[in-house]
Amino acid sequence: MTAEVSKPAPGGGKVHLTHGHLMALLRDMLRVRRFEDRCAELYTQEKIRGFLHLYNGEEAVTVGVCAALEPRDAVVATYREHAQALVRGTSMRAVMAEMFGKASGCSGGRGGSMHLFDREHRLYGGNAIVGGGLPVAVGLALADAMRGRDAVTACFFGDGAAAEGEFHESLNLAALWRLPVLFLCENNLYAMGTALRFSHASPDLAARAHSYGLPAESVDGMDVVAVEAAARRAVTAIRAGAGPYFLECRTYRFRAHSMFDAQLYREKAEVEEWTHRDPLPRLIDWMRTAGHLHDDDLKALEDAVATELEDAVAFAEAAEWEPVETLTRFVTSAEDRP
Amino acid sequence: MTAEVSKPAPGGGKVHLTHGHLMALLRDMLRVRRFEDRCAELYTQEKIRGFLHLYNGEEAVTVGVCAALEPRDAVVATYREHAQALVRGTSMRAVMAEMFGKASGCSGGRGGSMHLFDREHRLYGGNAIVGGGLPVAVGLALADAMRGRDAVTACFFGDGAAAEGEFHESLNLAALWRLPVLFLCENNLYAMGTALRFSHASPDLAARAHSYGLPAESVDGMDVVAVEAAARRAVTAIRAGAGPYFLECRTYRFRAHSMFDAQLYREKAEVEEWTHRDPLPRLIDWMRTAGHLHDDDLKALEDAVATELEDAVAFAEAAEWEPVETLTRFVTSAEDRP
Amino acid sequence: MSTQTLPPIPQTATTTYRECVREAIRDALARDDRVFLMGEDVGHYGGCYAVTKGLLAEFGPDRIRDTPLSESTFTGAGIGAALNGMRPIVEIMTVNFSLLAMDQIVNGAATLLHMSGGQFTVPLVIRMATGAGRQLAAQHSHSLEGWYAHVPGLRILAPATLTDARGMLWPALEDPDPVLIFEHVMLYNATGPTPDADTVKAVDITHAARRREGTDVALITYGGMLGRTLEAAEALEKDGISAEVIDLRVLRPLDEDTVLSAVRRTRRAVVVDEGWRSGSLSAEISARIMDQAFWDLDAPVARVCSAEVPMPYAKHLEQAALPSVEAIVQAARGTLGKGAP
Amino acid sequence: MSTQTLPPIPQTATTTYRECVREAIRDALARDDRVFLMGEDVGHYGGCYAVTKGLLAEFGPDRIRDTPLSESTFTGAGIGAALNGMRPIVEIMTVNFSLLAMDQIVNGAATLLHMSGGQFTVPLVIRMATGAGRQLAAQHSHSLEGWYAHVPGLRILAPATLTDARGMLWPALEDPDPVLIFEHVMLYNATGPTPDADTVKAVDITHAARRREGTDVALITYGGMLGRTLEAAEALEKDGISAEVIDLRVLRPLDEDTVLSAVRRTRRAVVVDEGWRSGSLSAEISARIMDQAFWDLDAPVARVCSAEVPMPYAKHLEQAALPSVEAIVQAARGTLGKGAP
Ligand SMILES: Cc1ncc(C[n+]2csc(CCOP(=O)(O)OP(=O)(O)O)c2C)c(N)n1
Ligand SMILES: Cc1ncc(C[n+]2csc(CCOP(=O)(O)OP(=O)(O)O)c2C)c(N)n1
Ligand SMILES: [Mg+2]
Ligand SMILES: [Mg+2]
Repeated sequence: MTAEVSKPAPGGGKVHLTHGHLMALLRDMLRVRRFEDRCAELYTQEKIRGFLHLYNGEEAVTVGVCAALEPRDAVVATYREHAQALVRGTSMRAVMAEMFGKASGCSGGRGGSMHLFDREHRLYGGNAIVGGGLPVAVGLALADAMRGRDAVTACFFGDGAAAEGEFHESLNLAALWRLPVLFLCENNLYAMGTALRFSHASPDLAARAHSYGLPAESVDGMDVVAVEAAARRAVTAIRAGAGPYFLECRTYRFRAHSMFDAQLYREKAEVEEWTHRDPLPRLIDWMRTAGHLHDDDLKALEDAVATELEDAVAFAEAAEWEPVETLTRFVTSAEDRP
Repeated sequence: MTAEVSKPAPGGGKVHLTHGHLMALLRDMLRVRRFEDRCAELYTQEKIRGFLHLYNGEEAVTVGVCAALEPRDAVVATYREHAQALVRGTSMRAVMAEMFGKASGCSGGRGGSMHLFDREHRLYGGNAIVGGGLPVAVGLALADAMRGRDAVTACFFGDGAAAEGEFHESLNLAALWRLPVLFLCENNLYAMGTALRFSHASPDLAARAHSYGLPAESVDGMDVVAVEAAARRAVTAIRAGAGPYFLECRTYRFRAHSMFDAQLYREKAEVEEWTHRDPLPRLIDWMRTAGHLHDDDLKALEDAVATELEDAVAFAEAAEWEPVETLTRFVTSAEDRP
Repeated sequence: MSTQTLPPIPQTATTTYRECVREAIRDALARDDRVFLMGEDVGHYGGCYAVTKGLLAEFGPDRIRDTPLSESTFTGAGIGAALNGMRPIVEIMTVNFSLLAMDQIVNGAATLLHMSGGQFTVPLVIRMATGAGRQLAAQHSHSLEGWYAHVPGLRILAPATLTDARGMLWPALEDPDPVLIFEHVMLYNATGPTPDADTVKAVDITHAARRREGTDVALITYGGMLGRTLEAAEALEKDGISAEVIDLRVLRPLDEDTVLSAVRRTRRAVVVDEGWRSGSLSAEISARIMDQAFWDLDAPVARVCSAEVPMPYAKHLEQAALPSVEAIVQAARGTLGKGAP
Repeated sequence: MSTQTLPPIPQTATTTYRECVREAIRDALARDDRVFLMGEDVGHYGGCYAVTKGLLAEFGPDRIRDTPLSESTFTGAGIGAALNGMRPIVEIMTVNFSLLAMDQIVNGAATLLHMSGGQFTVPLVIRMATGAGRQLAAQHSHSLEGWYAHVPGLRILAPATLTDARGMLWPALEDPDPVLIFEHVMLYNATGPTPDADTVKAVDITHAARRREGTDVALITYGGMLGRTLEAAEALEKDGISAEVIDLRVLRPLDEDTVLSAVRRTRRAVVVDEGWRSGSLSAEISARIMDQAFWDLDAPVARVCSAEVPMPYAKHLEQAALPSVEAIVQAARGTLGKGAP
């Protein structure tokens, strides 16, 4: 872990590295990792279908950011959003049931992996149009600003999305209107098979964002505490009325882009190199060294996660399908009025 | 005129302020100004219809830029593009006939004021979708680059257009592929009735462009020689293989946005102030002071322009309408094959 | 809704379509503080078709928001604001520019309720101008509202009268789902008696309207073509042909019953649609009649649409491209087996 | 065109639709050095549906261009390159994402020839995937090609067979005007005999094809629905009903003659279209038949389309939303006045 993160962050975004807090971070990192691995298996077993985008390697980004958010804050995510749902509070049962396409999934089985929604936890999707979430996040924040609500909208998107026109339009509009949006770029160096250097004339995404007049910084996205600290700085600034904030989280995706990907576009050695920076062992090692984690703690945590996961899979397996008769439900609200 | 413009521009873009060259610049400035004024009259007389966007006040931008271009270069412009057509070589007759909607107009009467085209002079429109020309310019330049042709594509657009997503996408793509595009922002401080400060979080458009890694500069768009010098620097750099270049020309539109505009959005005093910087008297005064212009030269020039203009109006008046039977011509090429 | 007192409806005897739209917006802004208006030049400029003139001064910049030229993002921001408790009215200058926002509307606004399994409604209203007639050529003149009428999850309105212009906005804002309102550019200057409060209140956003009764042929149209269609009906009357005129008003979901009952009575129909013929809404109307009233027809349904050409600038060409009164008359006569009068 | 020698067509006995598309692209790249391919992940990744695998290695990065995620701009760049002498093939991953480029296609590519009074042609080919069946839910599964078929100035192709997948690209590139090619996602794995060179050369981009002869009813379809429609025809055969199957192939301009002549012979027709029913291309087909073959019909034209719902993820719901073989059979029987078999 980097040194600066244990200091109070400028602007008040201090990370309290208590044992409990570290254990909570680790727990969420594990929940996401194990969930994703299990999804890969279930995909092979054809329990999960469609496009499945996994988050392995990137867990520290969502876990770190969400640690800096409050329940009243909103989240907009991409099609690679299992982590955001799980960490913000959607039950693993509801997420897994959604993967299975079951009625008790968090989107009623109509969304699938790419479209997780959870009104209770203010998760506004799950958007499979690259860049499509940014304008929506701007609007969510606009409503909060107009209503004088103290809420931040955290908007996740990839390095690839930053090439879309909506990136430009949304950063500009949020900055122009000083809206409480936390723009979170999950820079994993690839948009599908297109390396960042083939997407962006200028690879420094934080500098790009900065040119709109937003505060912008880059953080090591493989270091959950660094991410949390940066996110706290950002959230503190936003809540203080500074307008939007841009945070680039430098990370890496360990798995293929989706389940249909031969990964011809990157070298095994590069993947290998990044796995040495795996955020999960990194957190575990650091906690061990700092005396925050003992073998039996870890074992207990792993067991708890495994139990939660198997329960979720069993739940999803057993869950009901939405009857075909309700196919055209939720097209308009009127159809759902009795 | 600013002092530096008579010096050789860095990178070889030297403006040769010979008498002949200055007279040519003045002539084009006058042609555009008188043409625009006459169009306003003709609009009131209902000879010209549709949306009519005039260029008064901005003449130095197009005249200065085009002085730095060669015939082999391409131009992409907006709906405020009479100047580009006239200065690049489209005959005033053909432009005026287009305004009238006549068959001998440069777009066969099908385009009107917003859609001037001229294949011979490589004028690719006339685009009435704000920002819509930028991607097309990138493609024109891509073709030139792939074919190894030494041509620059000059792409004009407004400050308002710079807020569109395509601005971002196009600057990025042109910079990424190092394409020979000269991006010319005609910053007249307003997009219709929306002042720059209501459009852009960060008003420094050259800085915005610079963040893509393009060379970018701002120039006084009311000073034709300064514009030419800057454009020469840009064109020289582009021809040398530097990739795209961004030039912000700071200018002002003296007339309403179009003929339907009460101009409620700006103060008379502001307009007044800018008229003191009118590029036309400014050039005239400077040429006089420098001994490049005598009263009879100016008189002769004005007379020649008046003659050209009246000839164009008479031509347009007398020109034929396209017969209604040909309505669906030019929908696909096949329909025009005999 | 947090209802406030209504601003007085101006008691002038006559008004314009433009003023009706403006009054509808004013009314909504006054009635519900969750309503706000956002779009290009809606504020300082007063609206590109002068619809929103004066609203910035009356309601202030928080509720009348000039946006940058960023159609996709301000439309998407409307979705976000709607998701989060507001009732935004987004203005897109014309349907032509709405193509830049089409992804947000089609892949976003229209799908969110369903994709979220019913959790999130998007109570967003998008207004835009449509249509030709002002010599604005090929990038400002098309009638693409039929495309939006294809999309499940959207409600599509086309007010063709002053009363509808005045009355449709409020129920659109009350609809929990996204509603698109198309205002034909040639209607803004239309003048007529000021709609009274009761009539306005009675406006719904579910039914087509019978604008004229007739027995020989049903002329089915909407929006900017209503005027020409009524003119055609008058002309037919002089020839002894009694034409019924149906104004669709709601392009999605279509009020099939009103259309079919007219066709069943008259046994002949002409659809008049300013869109390009192939794949226009007129095709769907014809197909619905085919589906459900085939056996009631005494003649094939005729269509009068725009010529399939990007709209030319020159006035005579533009007018030649649009459905004319004569063409409507001719088509109607054709269904009765009569040639030109 | 600067014709080079053709690369050998692989002489394997069977091939896939995917390989046919790839061969068509290889062939075009080899034949004409003005041709290049540009789009997201066409190069290093090998194409999101693996269509372009190997092309980067074979033709290099100048001609196989991975673009940033900027649909509007790389499509517009295709227009510019086409205007300036190249023959670009732009790949947009799916029609759903093409909404981000719709302004460039509709307001740009389709209008330039006309707006310029015939000066500028846009010899651009845009390929995209369309359709459902892979559980990709509401933002990746829709069939919006009917929208593009509404636009004057565009040619719209829907290759449904291996031969068409192999043969349509070259004439599309030879067309001086913009051509959009829609490849249904469920066809990529379709397997069949490798089309031979003569058959490929004979492929045109103007005519519909009769895929099956029949006398009792004409089933009219295109693209991804051809398979199910042929299956339905087989099933009908077993019931003693002889169904003709017409594959539209070209969605704009429609080959009306082939459609009408089939309908005139069979006197009954069913249109099968994966688009949402209201406002789909099926409506235009039905309306054309209404316009021109009404008196030849013994029954109203029936339509079998997708349910009007954003495509749900769950497989059983997705399949329920799509036109099924049973629904086609039922509709065909309906036109013959027969109930369920
Ligand atoms: C508008 C659009 N274009 C293309 C795609 C196909 N696509 C899905 S994910 C993806 C890559 C996005 O990369 P990035 O934004 O970096 O996110 P990551 O997948 O790396 O998390 C692409 C091209 C899409 N879903 N939407
Ligand atoms: C995509 C699009 N949105 C809106 C418009 C309407 N419109 C025409 S010109 C204009 C202002 C553009 O301003 P700017 O780019 O600064 O150019 P200027 O008119 O000042 O030369 C607007 C909003 C349009 N034509 N296209
Ligand atoms: Mg990425
Ligand atoms: Mg401007």
